[in-house]
Amino acid sequence: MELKNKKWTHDQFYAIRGEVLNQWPTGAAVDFAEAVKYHENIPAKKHFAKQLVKAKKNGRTLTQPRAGVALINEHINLLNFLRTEGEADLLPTTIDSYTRQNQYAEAENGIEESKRAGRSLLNGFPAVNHGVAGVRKVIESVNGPLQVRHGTPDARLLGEITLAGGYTAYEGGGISYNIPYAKSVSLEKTIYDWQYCDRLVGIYAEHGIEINREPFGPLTGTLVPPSVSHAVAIIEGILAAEQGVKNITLGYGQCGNLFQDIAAIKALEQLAEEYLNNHGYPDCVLTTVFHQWMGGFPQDEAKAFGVISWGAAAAALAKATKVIVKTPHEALGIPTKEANAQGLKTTRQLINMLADQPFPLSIEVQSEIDIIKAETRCILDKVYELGNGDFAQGTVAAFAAGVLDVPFAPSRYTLNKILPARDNHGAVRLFDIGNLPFTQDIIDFHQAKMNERAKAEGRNASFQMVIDDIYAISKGRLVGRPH
Amino acid sequence: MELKNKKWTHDQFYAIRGEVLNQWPTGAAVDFAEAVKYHENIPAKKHFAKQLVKAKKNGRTLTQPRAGVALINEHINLLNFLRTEGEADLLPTTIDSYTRQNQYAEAENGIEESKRAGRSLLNGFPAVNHGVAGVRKVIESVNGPLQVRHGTPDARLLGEITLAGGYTAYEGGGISYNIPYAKSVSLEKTIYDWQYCDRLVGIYAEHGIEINREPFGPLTGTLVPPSVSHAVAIIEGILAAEQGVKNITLGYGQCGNLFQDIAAIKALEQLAEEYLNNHGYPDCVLTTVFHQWMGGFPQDEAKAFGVISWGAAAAALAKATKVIVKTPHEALGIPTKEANAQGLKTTRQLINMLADQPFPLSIEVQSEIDIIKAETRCILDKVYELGNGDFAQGTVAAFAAGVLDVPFAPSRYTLNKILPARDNHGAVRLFDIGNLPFTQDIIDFHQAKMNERAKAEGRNASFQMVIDDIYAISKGRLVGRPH
Amino acid sequence: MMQQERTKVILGVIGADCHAVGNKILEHVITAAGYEVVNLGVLVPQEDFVNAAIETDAKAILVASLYGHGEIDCRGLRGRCEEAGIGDILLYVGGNLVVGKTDFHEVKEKFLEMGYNRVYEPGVLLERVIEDLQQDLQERGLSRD
Amino acid sequence: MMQQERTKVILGVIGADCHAVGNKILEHVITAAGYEVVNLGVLVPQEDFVNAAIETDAKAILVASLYGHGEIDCRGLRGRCEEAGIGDILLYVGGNLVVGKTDFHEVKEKFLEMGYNRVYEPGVLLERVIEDLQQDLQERGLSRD
Repeated sequence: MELKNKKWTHDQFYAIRGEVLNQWPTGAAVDFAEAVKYHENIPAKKHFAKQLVKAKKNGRTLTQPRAGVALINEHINLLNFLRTEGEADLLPTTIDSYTRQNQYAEAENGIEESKRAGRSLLNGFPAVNHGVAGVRKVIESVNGPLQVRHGTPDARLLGEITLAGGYTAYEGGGISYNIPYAKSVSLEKTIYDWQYCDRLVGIYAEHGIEINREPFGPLTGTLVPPSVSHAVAIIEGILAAEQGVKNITLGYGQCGNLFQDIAAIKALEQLAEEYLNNHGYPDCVLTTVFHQWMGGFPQDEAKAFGVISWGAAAAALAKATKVIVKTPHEALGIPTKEANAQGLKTTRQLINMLADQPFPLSIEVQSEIDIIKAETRCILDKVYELGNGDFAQGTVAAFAAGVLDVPFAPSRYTLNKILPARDNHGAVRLFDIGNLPFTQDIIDFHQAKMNERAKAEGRNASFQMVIDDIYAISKGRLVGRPH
Repeated sequence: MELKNKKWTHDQFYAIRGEVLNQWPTGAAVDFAEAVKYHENIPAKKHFAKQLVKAKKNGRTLTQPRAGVALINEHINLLNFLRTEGEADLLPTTIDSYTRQNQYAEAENGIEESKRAGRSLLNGFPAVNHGVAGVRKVIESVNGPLQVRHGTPDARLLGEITLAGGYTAYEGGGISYNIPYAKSVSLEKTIYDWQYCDRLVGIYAEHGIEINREPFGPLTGTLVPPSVSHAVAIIEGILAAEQGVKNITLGYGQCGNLFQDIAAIKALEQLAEEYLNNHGYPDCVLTTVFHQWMGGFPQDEAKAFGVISWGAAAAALAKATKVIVKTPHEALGIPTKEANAQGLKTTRQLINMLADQPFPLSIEVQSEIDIIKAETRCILDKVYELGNGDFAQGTVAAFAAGVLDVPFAPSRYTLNKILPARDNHGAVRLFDIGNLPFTQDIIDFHQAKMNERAKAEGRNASFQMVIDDIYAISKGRLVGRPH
Repeated sequence: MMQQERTKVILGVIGADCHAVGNKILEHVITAAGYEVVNLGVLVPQEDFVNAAIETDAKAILVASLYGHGEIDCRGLRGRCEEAGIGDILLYVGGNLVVGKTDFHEVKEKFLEMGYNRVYEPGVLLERVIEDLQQDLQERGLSRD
Repeated sequence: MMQQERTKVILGVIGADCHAVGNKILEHVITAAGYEVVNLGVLVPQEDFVNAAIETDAKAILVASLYGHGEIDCRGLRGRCEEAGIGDILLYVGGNLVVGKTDFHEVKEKFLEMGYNRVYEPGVLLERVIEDLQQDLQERGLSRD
């Protein structure tokens, strides 16, 4: 196979489909024609893609938690609790980490151990093991739109089973589910495998079935500058659109500075529209997702509520289409369902209180938009150039060259040369630009911002400053100042 | 007595002092000269007035809870808990409601019943009954700056005892502790009684002892438009300054619209500086206090955390000198100490995360500042005119004429003709201007804002809209829209 | 409906409590429901409730207490009513009745024992109060229908 | 101090877990404390920890687990070490070890029983880990001082 950003033919797709469905016995139950009929009967109020379009039209920001447990009935109860008690607009099914690594035998073991222990020993729902019938039990027993959320480099079988099961939204992408989630899987492989997933969604679309696709915006979730994650998001949007995906949600993880966060969502929307249009995909519906702070949280629940609220406020003021919600247990691992509902309710209160308050573009927001757009263009245009006009090939080359680079990623396929840190106002900048193809103006801008902070703190920018910033919010501040 | 805004002579003051100290047996223990010596030994870190000045200089926003229980040791434990566990910068002593009505016998009964019940049956600390020695036990056992917070129309004896006991800050005022806290006490009487309190603080100042005075900003705490409370705050600031008070904190209760809330604090600061300067009090140190939402709260604690957080964010972005903190139990009555600490910690997290983020004046904030200032000037200048150049006499006349008017106040001495409601963006406006002496431009502005909302909701502005707004936040929204 | 036909209801915030907002809204809503409200406002002592009820021949007294002293303030009101010869008058009470977050069922029991007919927790829907009032008056043959 | 004198420590995130941030910071901090860190990164199976320890003659294995599967993933590592002839190596474990909010003391007991020498809760100060490491090595006569 030669990786290219080119829509797979049906022949290409079906040539490998049998092998995919054979990866685990439950694959045999997937019946595409029957699945299309099943989807045709999903009502709009339970249809993820349609609910997003509606929210965008009405200028609403929807709430969505993360949640998943090992067993079907427990998973259903969890989701219904988050819907009724947590007032969640959108529901997830978070997949367990064994499934994400295609370790279905370990997942099976986890299911058995969970049954014996009477509590979930898996950190998510092993949808492949539960199969189409198990998935449909969830779809039919839960009163809300459902999305698969995971972190799976090779998510082809998971996609076949969950979409045939009736999920109407599927998170992930060949970059965003590799670089932060794998150590030694090549980008060629994950982009190729995600072309399969996107093509599958595209084939559903050919049959009139709308399924939402969402690249994972926050990447490593740790001080990722907006332009770095925006470049990845827009590339994954283009890769998905090429395979026939029509309903795309692009995401961004909160950095914490209000102006930068609002600007990031605006810039993401504007740039994605522009690039999708200019590269031949004018018929995609684009929505945005804002992730509440993905880094370390305070252990204290009251303080965690403060962090959650600030994320909710930024999401609402930025008018993101949906917000992924954290919980007051964030620092302590996987939350109870009650804590999960609390995070949702806090977020709901903020979103509602801010829904009527427009936040017109101020000079500060506009100048952040300008810098984010300029940076993202530098990266995207260089990726395109390195790929000789092909974003898939360009992505592989760009990561090798450090033109695309993600801080703190586990993958060997990112150079890890860039180092982010906060500026004196808490916006995330780069104190080491690495090999990002920025103009001298932009490089100077980042350097000036870092110097301003270093001067204010009476120390040089160093890895210690980065560490301080990583732990700052969990210690109750935004900028990690020395004492 | 004829009420005048004129500094009392020592003769005037001492002529009635004996009578004040005789109101309850504990008054006999007040020894002014000894109290001055006691104050001289209070360290700066426990000195309320000094901590405010320091915070203003450093651009910090300090946190302060409300708290008070019947018995001395329990009160000490409560305050120390809020200091250590809640990380409160400033501490209160909230006085019980019997003491506020000078019902010291009932307060004594409450102390006895509390001892028997093993829990506080009073909603605050009955400082008069505990006397100077009891108060000093609190001052000496609590590690933080302490303020008396109450709601007492005649707070002369309470002031004598608590200031002699070592409190370095005293809340209240002749208008703000009458109109929202009394039913049939005349303004002449409360302004006169508060001149006594201010004069007492002034006499301390003459002896080199700095004591902070804070009029109660939020008044009835229910949709009070900024200009209405600002007018009262500035008048009380002037009345206090005339009696020799040098350290004044003026307050404002959050309305909920971010731009209006930031503008309100800025306008309050600017106007107060201007009026105090122009009326002959250029040597006062002015600070500001922002009260988190004083109206109805959601019963759900997670939602309450959202409301608290939004108040913390607004206080931090407005750069108020201190913020008075609500608790997740707000809807359910007086909070446990744990809930009180939670509200403080949520607020602390927000304030710290926003401390490094300046919020430059946008067009929206500046135009709110302009309208608040214009409205407040209309009221203040008319009060001055009605009093023939005397703000004390003018205040009495202005309330009688409805030139000063407070919505939803229990007092018979306010006309209660104005009716506030939110505009379409959630800012608090007036749908009935009452007799406020606004220019036609301002009246038109309010009418246009109300019409805009009424049109958006397809209904006329009415008392039902006001009721909807009063309950909106407790029901999870800012603007009380019809369904 | 003529004014003289309307059932009279006494409204007030008891004790040293000066929370006025709910009081004003309650007056508005109960009036809109067709009753004649005698609103004593805030800071109302027990005897004022009783006197007003006697003077106006009211059928119910609605006591509010928002500041946590309710337990002390509300005790003995039924006894006063009995002494004054209106022992069977409807007594409702609602608000933040005790200091601190307490189990509402315990609070309710306590106030029912004190002789109140209905006890409401904070945040109760005013429509429910109106419904209860109509039902209780009907049961006592005091309904307007 | 020459590189060959430095005590070697194995670092890795166990199982199917790919949380890399803490791992990178831990490497930085432990290196700065004077140890030689053999960082296996994320997604490390038990055998890789054991093999790396044997190959490098490491004195301690620091296992992280952030994603809640720690109970399944970490069980048996001591046994493997014993089988491989490094049964007395220091085993530390830390992170979000189980799914859901659990009493840490119970979690700690469980992991101590599994043969870990130190068990850390989320948010532990890295300085404490370094101190514990120095103390434990010293007690075993493996200290560099």
